[in-house]
Amino acid sequence: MKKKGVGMACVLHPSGNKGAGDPSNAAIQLKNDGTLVLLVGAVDLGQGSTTILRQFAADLMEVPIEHIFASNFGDDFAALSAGSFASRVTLIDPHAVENAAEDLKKKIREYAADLLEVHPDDLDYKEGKVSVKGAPDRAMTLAEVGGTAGCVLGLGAEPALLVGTGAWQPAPFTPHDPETGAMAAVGAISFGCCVVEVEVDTETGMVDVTKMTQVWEVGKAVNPLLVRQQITGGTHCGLGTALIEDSYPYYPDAAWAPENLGDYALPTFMDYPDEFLWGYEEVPHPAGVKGAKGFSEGSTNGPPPAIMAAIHDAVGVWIDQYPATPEVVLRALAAKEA
Amino acid sequence: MKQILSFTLNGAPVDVIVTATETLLDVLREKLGVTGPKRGCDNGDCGTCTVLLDGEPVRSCLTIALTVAGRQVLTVEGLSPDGDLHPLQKAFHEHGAFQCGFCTPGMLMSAKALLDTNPNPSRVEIREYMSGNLCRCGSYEEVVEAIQAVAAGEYKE
Amino acid sequence: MKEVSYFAPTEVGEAAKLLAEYGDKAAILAGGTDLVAQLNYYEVKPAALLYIGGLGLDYVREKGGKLVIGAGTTTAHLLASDLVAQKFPVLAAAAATHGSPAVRTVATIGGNLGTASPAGDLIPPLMVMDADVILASVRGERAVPVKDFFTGPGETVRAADELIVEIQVPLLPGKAVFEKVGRRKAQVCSIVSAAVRLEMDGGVCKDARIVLGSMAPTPLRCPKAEGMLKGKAVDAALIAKCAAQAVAESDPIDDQRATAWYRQKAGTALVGRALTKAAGV
Amino acid sequence: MTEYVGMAMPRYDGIGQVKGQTKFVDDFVLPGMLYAKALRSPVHKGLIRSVDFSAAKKVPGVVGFVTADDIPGNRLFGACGDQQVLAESYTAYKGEDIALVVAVDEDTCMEALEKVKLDIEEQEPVFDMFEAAKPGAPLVRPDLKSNMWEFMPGVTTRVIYLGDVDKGLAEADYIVEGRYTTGEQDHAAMEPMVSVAYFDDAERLVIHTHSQCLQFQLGSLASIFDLPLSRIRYIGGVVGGGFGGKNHIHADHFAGLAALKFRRPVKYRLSRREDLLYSTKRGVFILEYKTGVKKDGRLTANYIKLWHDAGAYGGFSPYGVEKCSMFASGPYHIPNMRVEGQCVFTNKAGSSSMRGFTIMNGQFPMEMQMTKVAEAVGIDQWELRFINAWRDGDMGVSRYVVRGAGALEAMTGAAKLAGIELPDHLLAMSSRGR
Repeated sequence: MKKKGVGMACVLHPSGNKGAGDPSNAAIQLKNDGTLVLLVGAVDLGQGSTTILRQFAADLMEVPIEHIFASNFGDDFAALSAGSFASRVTLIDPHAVENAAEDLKKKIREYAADLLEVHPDDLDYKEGKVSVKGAPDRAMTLAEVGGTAGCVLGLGAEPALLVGTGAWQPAPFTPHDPETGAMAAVGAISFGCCVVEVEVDTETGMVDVTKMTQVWEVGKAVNPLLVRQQITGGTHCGLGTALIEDSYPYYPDAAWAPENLGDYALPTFMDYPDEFLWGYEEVPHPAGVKGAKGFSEGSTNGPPPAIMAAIHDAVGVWIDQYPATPEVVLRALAAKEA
Repeated sequence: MKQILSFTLNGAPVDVIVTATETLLDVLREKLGVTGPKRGCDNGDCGTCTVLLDGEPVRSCLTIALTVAGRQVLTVEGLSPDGDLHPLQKAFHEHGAFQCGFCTPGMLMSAKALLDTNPNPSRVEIREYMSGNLCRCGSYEEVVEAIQAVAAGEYKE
Repeated sequence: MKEVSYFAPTEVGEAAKLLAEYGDKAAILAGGTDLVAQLNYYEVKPAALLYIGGLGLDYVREKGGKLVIGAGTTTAHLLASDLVAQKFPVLAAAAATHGSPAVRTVATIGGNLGTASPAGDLIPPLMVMDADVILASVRGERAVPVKDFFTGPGETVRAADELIVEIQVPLLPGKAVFEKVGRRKAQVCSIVSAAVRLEMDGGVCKDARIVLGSMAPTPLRCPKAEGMLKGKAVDAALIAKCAAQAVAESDPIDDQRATAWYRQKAGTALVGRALTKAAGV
Repeated sequence: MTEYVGMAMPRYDGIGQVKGQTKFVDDFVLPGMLYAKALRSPVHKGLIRSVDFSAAKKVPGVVGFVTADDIPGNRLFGACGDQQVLAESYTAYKGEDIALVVAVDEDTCMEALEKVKLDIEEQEPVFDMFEAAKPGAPLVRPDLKSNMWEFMPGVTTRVIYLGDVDKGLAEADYIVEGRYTTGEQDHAAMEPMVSVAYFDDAERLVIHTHSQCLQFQLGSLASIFDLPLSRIRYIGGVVGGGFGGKNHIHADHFAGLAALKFRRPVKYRLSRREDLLYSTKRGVFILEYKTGVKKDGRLTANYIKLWHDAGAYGGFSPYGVEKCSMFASGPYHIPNMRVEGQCVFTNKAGSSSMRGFTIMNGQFPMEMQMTKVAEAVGIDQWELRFINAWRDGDMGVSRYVVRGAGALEAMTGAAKLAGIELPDHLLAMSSRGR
């Protein structure tokens, strides 16, 4: 017999290392033609960190995004950054990009000030141009600044390497207080709510997730397409965790550990909820650039408790462990009957 | 025992020296430098190595190379020979139908095989057909949407 | 692995000669979905690969009241075949759960038999129809009932010089049903599977077959359970008893997919469901 | 000016991905490249008596072997600095790396591996963390004094508290108790672990990596290779899925060591089977909860005891116990909380960071508790969560002050999307204050 149930869960996810102390770095170089290269240390694992950091850089440098090439290829420079883990990049790296942009703009003003024969403080930077305050005609474009600094425009100009660098961390590392365990430094916390509908086959224990809704409060949705990907991705992982995946089926014993992706079964297209709804809310976070705080791992956290609550609603048993494999569900049902 | 294997790869004839136990995936990746098809499991479970053999999807990791003698193999590299993107490639990109992209070359080939045989698949038909291609980043929703968009004619060659 | 020979004969006779020469030192390669994975993981070390994809064994025909299926017929071919859909729909039902599309394009019915996994998806439907496996060798051909073909996991009565060339399926009357449960909903190896066929006359069962997959070292016929049905009016109570009996005839193990306890529980449910559908009660 | 932050746009590097042109680490095939495979412990716990390579050496195509004696620098690595790069005298989990065989291709490596004569004395392993925690239990590794991680010298329980949990439980009208187990999962990124290493024209060691955290791993690798940081070009940035699994070094150290020894390009990769069986995984937590609540639904106390199975080496597990503890009471204001966490070694592959790292292990039981609490009190579960959800200025167990709270907003949004009507008095609530 198939029985239906509904469940929900409200969960959190912190961004950044506990105790902080995890810096990120960025650099922006002005090329001779006025285009920009953004170097970041955040590794793009597919989450799209390079894409969003380029979006930040375009806004901060006030240039069309096509003028920015971005790289996370590591090598010598980028390896300075802590990396991509702990959902930290969207909270931390934009600050590094912001500092790098401010540094580059300062250097551009200083370099252009000599050429325009004014004090750097008398120059405005706006929309990819430096201009003298009150005299907008006395201006240089990024292409003119870059070309001059690279000695490809104008004869006899002083050469310069115009690279802005930036670094940032949420707070210096603080250890736990040995007595209370206190550790006040936390980067930011995001929040999610997951609502699930299931059908439980009471004779085989199979659980079918017929509908899932996940909404995350993300501070600022820097790129809604990628926000969606993080929610659908966490749903995949959370659903597998809740119902299917188990590296030690006879835990704590190590016997029968699955050794291929047929037995360590990941959810397939067919296991994904028949109906999936997603959404985000924005409460700008004071610690983030434009309120952004990251959340991406968090979407994994909601499905397991929401699914178990739905199973309970459907068949009246609590599955206090995951994964709720068909066997686990059937054993719980058998225990209830006994 | 080494033999010369001749087949058609992405429209062009290829001759390559192979052993009996080398798979099509081994030959493509290690000998011909065609690294679009990925090595994800060597066991037929993950689908990242999916290519089309005479138009049908196969696991190149489970295909003994010598068995493709005289046949047509299409990999992701052959989807857009002129540099223009295939409609599926465009749709996958714009719909965000991947994150890390490791499953994408196989996913695209399965999607092509699906639309070649069933130009207007339903949502459930897409999910059934694509169920042999795993994506750990969890882009299934986006893949379904991208395939639907191509089927609906939203992307032209 | 470098010294392995490769043969791609185009006639059964040629293949049989090679098998006579190499015996169990040759690995027979059809779709490769099991063999090549084993080669990739260095689990088998044959002296030769004998590729039988060129033997013309990919066919489905009706002949003399039987459905005759070439051993090289792919699962995808079975699924696309109108003959299978009309005459042997339970095979199509099982085929639809077999692997994934890119596996079904190459995996063959002969390979599913030869691999001899207790979880082989296509086997229970063949067994409920009393199908025969046709083996060919230089010594001639012989037919072996599928129910007698398996001797253990990965083991069959096929002699080292024999090749599975054909499956002959008597088109027995009645309704057959296939059920399967795995850890997920697609591309999954069965934890338990069951196929049944019931020939009904009114509400009375004239003939019955019950076969369990993944419940014993080989796919398993359950004769005592079948006997409970024959000549009886089939109702829910009898189905429940019969399902329990079928499982009592099995000998499941604990493994990475589930425990024997679960297999018994779910197996009982699957047999019950299949019988209910087949009996139309 | 166009504002790009907030705009939906496809991935910047997506065209290469859909064309199959993106170069993942395993896509690098270099002229003259050698391959390495690991000799692994066949037992869950063992003492290595001897390793004899003489027969393996004769296999045509074998170039040589790498053992711990070939390591120029640190022989230990990992976040806790306790993991053997290559086992010397003991192994602590099945599959632990003992040596590398290096050859012209992987087939040859595998043939040679079968001919290595490993004499290893199998010892009694311990898998159950409660057994491992008992005094007198067999030690997971010979270098341990006990199987319990010490957060500080002599301290095997990490205690974090706020308020007075006993008082809070005494004030409660209902106390809901539960015990939960969060199972073990694999990252199962579609790209298995792999690395390619070689020396460039300037004699710098180049490593193509799928690392998630170049900085940490570069430091660790430099200490293993005994090379200055500037002598290593660590090229990453294209990763076929990480999910936390690639926060550990799984391949770069071996490709690098083999390249150092043989001065040729080397690829080292794990088969999917090796990856599933022997790489790090999300470790098990077992958690006991005691949650106190007033009749009106206000939470008064949460008392949590948790145990984490670290596997054979520390890795990120002690950190994970603390991180789990800090957030295991969910997004709720609870005046009295206490968490006691322990981290236990067992003879399994090491535990690891994985998507939702240790947070999901705490959110799961807490949300189960919340649903049970709602049932016990007889209050709607949405209402229970709305009443207790964090507002700005609330404090977590480790005394962080909540800013930018958004649990109410997430719940309101989800209810609306899911078609669940919430009463007006809940919708009127704000995360900005209570």
